[in-house]
Amino acid sequence: MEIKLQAILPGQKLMHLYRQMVLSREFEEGCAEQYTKGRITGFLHLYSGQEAVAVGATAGLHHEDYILSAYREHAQAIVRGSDPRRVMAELFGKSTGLCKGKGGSMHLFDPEHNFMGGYAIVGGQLPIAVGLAFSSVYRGEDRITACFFGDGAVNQGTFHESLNWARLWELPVLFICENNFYGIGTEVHRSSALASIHKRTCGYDIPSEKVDGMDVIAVYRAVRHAAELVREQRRPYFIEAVTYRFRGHSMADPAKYRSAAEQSIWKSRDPIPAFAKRLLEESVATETELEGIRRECTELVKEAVQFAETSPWPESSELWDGVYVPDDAVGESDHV
Amino acid sequence: MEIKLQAILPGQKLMHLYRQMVLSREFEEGCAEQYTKGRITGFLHLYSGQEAVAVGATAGLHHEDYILSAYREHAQAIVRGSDPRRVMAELFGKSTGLCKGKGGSMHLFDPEHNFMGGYAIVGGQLPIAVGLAFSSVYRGEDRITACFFGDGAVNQGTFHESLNWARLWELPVLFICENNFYGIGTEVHRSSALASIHKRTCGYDIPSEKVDGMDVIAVYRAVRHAAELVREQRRPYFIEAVTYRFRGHSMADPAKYRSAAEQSIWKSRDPIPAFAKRLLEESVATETELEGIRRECTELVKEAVQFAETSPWPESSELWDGVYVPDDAVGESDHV
Amino acid sequence: MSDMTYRDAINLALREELRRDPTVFILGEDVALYEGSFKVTRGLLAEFGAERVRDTPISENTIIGVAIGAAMGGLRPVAELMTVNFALLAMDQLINHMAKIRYMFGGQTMLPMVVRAPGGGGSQLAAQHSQSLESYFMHCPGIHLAMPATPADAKGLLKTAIRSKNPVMFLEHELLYNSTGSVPDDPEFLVPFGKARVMREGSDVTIVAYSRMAVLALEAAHALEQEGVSCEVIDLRTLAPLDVATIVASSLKTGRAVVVEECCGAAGLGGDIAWRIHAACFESLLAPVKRVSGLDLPMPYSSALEKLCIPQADTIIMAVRDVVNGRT
Amino acid sequence: MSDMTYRDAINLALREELRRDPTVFILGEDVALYEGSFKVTRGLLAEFGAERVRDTPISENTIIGVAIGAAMGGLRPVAELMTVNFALLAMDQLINHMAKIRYMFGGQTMLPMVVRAPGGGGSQLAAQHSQSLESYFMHCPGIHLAMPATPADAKGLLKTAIRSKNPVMFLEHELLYNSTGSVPDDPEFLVPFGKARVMREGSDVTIVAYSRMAVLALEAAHALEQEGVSCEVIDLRTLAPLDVATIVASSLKTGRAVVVEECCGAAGLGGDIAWRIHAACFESLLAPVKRVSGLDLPMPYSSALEKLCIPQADTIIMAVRDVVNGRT
Ligand SMILES: Cc1ncc(C[n+]2csc(CCOP(=O)(O)OP(=O)(O)O)c2C)c(N)n1
Ligand SMILES: Cc1ncc(C[n+]2csc(CCOP(=O)(O)OP(=O)(O)O)c2C)c(N)n1
Ligand SMILES: [Mg+2]
Ligand SMILES: [Mg+2]
Repeated sequence: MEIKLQAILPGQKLMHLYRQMVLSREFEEGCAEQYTKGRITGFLHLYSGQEAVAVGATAGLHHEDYILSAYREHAQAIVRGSDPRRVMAELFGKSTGLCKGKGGSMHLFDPEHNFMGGYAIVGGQLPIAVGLAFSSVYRGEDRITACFFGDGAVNQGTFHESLNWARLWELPVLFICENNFYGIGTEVHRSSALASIHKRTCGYDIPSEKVDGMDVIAVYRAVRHAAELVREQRRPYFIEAVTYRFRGHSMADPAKYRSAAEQSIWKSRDPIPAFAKRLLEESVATETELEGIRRECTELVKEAVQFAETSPWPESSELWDGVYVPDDAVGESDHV
Repeated sequence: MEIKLQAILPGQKLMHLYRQMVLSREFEEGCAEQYTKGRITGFLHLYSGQEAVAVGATAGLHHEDYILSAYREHAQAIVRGSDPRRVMAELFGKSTGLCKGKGGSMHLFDPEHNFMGGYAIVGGQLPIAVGLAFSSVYRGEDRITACFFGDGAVNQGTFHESLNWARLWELPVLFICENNFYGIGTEVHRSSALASIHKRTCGYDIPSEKVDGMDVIAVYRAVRHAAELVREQRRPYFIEAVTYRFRGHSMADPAKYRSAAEQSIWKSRDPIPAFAKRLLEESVATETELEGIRRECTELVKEAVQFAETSPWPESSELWDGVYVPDDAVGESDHV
Repeated sequence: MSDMTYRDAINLALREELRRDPTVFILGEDVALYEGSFKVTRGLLAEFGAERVRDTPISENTIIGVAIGAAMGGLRPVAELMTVNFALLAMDQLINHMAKIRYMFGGQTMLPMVVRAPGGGGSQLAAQHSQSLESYFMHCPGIHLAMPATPADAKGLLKTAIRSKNPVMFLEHELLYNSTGSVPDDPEFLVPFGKARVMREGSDVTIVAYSRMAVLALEAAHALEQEGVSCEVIDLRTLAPLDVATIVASSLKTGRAVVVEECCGAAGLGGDIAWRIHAACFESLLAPVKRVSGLDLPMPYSSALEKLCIPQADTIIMAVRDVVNGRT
Repeated sequence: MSDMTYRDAINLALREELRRDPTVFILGEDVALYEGSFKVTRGLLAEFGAERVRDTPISENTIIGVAIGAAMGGLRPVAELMTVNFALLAMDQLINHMAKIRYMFGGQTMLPMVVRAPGGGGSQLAAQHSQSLESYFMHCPGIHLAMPATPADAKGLLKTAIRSKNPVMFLEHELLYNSTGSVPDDPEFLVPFGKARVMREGSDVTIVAYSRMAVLALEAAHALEQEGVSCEVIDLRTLAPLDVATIVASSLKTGRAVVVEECCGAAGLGGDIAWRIHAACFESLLAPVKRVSGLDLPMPYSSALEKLCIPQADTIIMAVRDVVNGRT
């Protein structure tokens, strides 16, 4: 028997989760459109299908907890609180972007919301997350660090080194593997000797669990529980969230390596309508309210696009900003 | 009840193992002396105490099986068949050395004996071992690849990547971790979250076992059995050989981080007298025979030193030899 | 001769060498089923099967290590790093191992292997995906470094690389994959290493370049012709071995030189080349050797900024004008 | 002023900065209990405890990654790589991350961190343990690169590095650890980055060097004085930022220059510096700029061969003679 939603979270918070998932989806689909129009360039990796992970996980964390992710991180930043307009502007390469146009889609960063970055090197964020967690312990802070990465990242040396280190130094890191079954075109069982990813933590004495990444409430509960353990025990924990990306790896990928059947099974588990259905069934929301949220999010994304479109390009004078911190002792300064 | 030695191996072979252990020890102690005299330079990592591992393991392999090791590898090469004189000459930096004076103590290589190298980057040999094993499979050869490394190497990314890969591609690699409890001055529980090293293979679905690395027969039996499995099933296997180095990490290390008590317990388990005792008890050998072997080995090492001492230095004309293979298509040649 | 893209020329070279030599095999992330991130290995899995065209985990250091071991075991691996940026995860195996093994083992083994990697900037991929790391490999003895500018060279140099008994870094340019040119059909067509190509003869200035920079240099030379400046354009083809003789002969002839590199200028390979020209042509140079380099900056994402960081035909044109006018 | 070794000067700098700033901490393999492979961190664990002087697993890439994260979290990590050769296992975190994070995140964070690493050849440690990798770091924008030649500079530059808000590679020379010199006692003694030191004034030739090469250059200059050749010796101290002004001013004055680098010559940083001299002093140079570089070879083990690969005082002397005599 499933626990009722409102026994888990108040209605308002549940609606917030729904809204965040819808906003994430709308944002990504908006990006796809802008990419097709040539306004977003570079690599564009969309999150559609995986929303329940970012939304559920973020809801299970404190706002001062650090979050790091890979390059499929628009939703993670927005859900954390980053302004969708500034995220879109970043993707357009405009100076109003979250990173002033320096980072682009793969490198969002928003310290105000303790979103400590999107990283484009597979596995690169893991050691950094361990270091951030160490800084919290060293400073006597109560925060934990949540680090997202994909199923493809688990075979990098950094995965191994970071898990070992986090456990050895007893650091509050919550590792969250978003297992969407593919690293680009390579299915997980073709890259991992042990395809059941959460079992790979046995070599580090790190407890782990698998959670349904298409169920925002399941993710929320697992992460909230795990985050509490991590915070109290000052020890790492590992969650494998099983999910699926509805689009190709990036906008350049037609994703022919996945069968139509496989895709349609997963689409039938789309986390957004699934959650909507529960909200309606349990009378947390009416269809009109949900519709209102959807319209509102569409509007927000439109605004974001317009903001990005009308924002100025970075001036060439900004080119040298932000390489070094001006630093007298070092005898060199930049324009920051 | 222990199985009698001669039920495991014929007497001659047992004596051979004894002889190899003694030769290894004598060789290393000879090196120490030459280092003190300034004739051997650079880093010098001695194997004294760990002989049962190299000797037992090598006896459990076929001669065409590849062996790779780290930088504490004199004994591994010699036991495999490398000429002690040429090994010593290499350590002296002479042109008659195994690698013509180019490699030194840390980089022995003897393809004639399928000894595929000593490597000085901790963990660096593991991926190479995986590749060699792949070449055997690709060529339809029956050989396996045995790869030695230390307890300090297990936290390198290469350990993880290599184990995963070997299992994923089903390659005949026998991983042999020589756990002597220390990576330089760092005890294993201070570097590994899970200090029981053989348990770390659980994340790769690789079977593993722990063996007493001070008992040459135990090592021999474990490796022979494992090698057969690896050869037949074409799958990796992992052995942790628990052992101890009697000297410091290198000749530069007084090894103050180990208590006298700890050292004396391990010295009381010295694999050479322990094996001698069994050989005598089970009447495989007489004290006179063992003494003869010891004298013979001392003599061999003396000869090796003399050979090294009287060998010529490499000529400066040899400097450029062996960088590139002369190769017309590439439009460049060297002097090889 | 057939007209084809740089991508297809590389694909053809791989295909011909896979056919020719059963010890050649391909490994890398998504090279088989997915046919390569840039589709360079298209069709190879279908033709040669999963034994010889092999997908790997995302484990760059081990991709190179496995290739090293396989080469030591007598095979001829052609490893693909999805982009050269990821070579930074494999520097241990590339620099500490691949480049040194033969020498440190006294010449007793050889590593006939190729590491292919696309690189370069210009697609708004930002700092972690836009690097030009050729100086790192040129700076490392024990390896060869090829960087083709044209489809024909892409084919001919790659075939030479695969047949070579030495490790070769083969750096392709992402923005050249769709460029076209005519390519010899002869399956024995090889381009030797260490022989630069004079792409265009000229008398006023020598422009030394490689890979995409050679293409831009040629463009610049055409434009400069209109201004009455005659440029000799040298495409180095391989940076190691480096064809110093051709560079010097041309510089002696023209008396002026511009060295173009896409990588950052600080400690960039262009400095070495420029110095060689200076040292060899000291008496003949009419103006200081000029360098055109990538800016010493991590690559910014925005197209508005990115284009300022990478040498363009215009930047080369201005540099040539400066050299001709004796400006520094 | 106190006389002390280069090793002790570094130890003192660490000690003073650990005392001064509680956010400074040290991490690395065997830096605490074992007190460092070269004993540079001797006594620090005893004084500052296991929270601030921390042994790590043998996981170089993660040592740097953890330092990056800690710096982003507001600490001032000083990471030790046991030798610079192992930086090749950490190039991903050093080059793809440490050097780029601030820029790619739009200047919104900073990484006040130092990576210390001993390096250089000359102890018969063979190919994998004898590298001089400074060109790799100088070639990477986003980081500073300091390479002290003397105990005083070792102290003053390291203190500046630790106080800097930017990531600094701090490369020490293994053969200098036992060298001695007088070192200011003042705990506020800092040596600024980007200011080369004229170690010795002279009028005939400028010798540009750094780290141990500067010590050898000074030795060479003393010897050359006997021959009546007056050398000005410049110790760069930091290669990034590079003090171009001092190099150029001296070269303009003397009209001749020799650039000494311990690293391999091919695509070595000496090329960049030599070219800068050429470009800035074109009219004034009396002879081509000469380079003295490590040979383009993996380092051989044998002492008989190794010494041929590394610049020696004698090699520098011969180079200076060549420049003075107008030989190339
Ligand atoms: C070190 C490195 N190697 C390769 C790549 C190219 N690459 C980008 S994403 C990717 C697959 C990653 O898959 P996964 O971790 O499962 O994340 P997902 O894309 O599924 O979110 C690869 C190989 C990279 N960015 N970095
Ligand atoms: C990548 C790398 N990091 C650090 C070192 C320095 N180092 C040499 S040996 C060693 C300890 C290795 O310990 P272990 O693997 O247990 O082997 P043992 O020395 O005990 O035989 C270290 C840290 C190295 N050679 N390579
Ligand atoms: Mg995935
Ligand atoms: Mg050990």
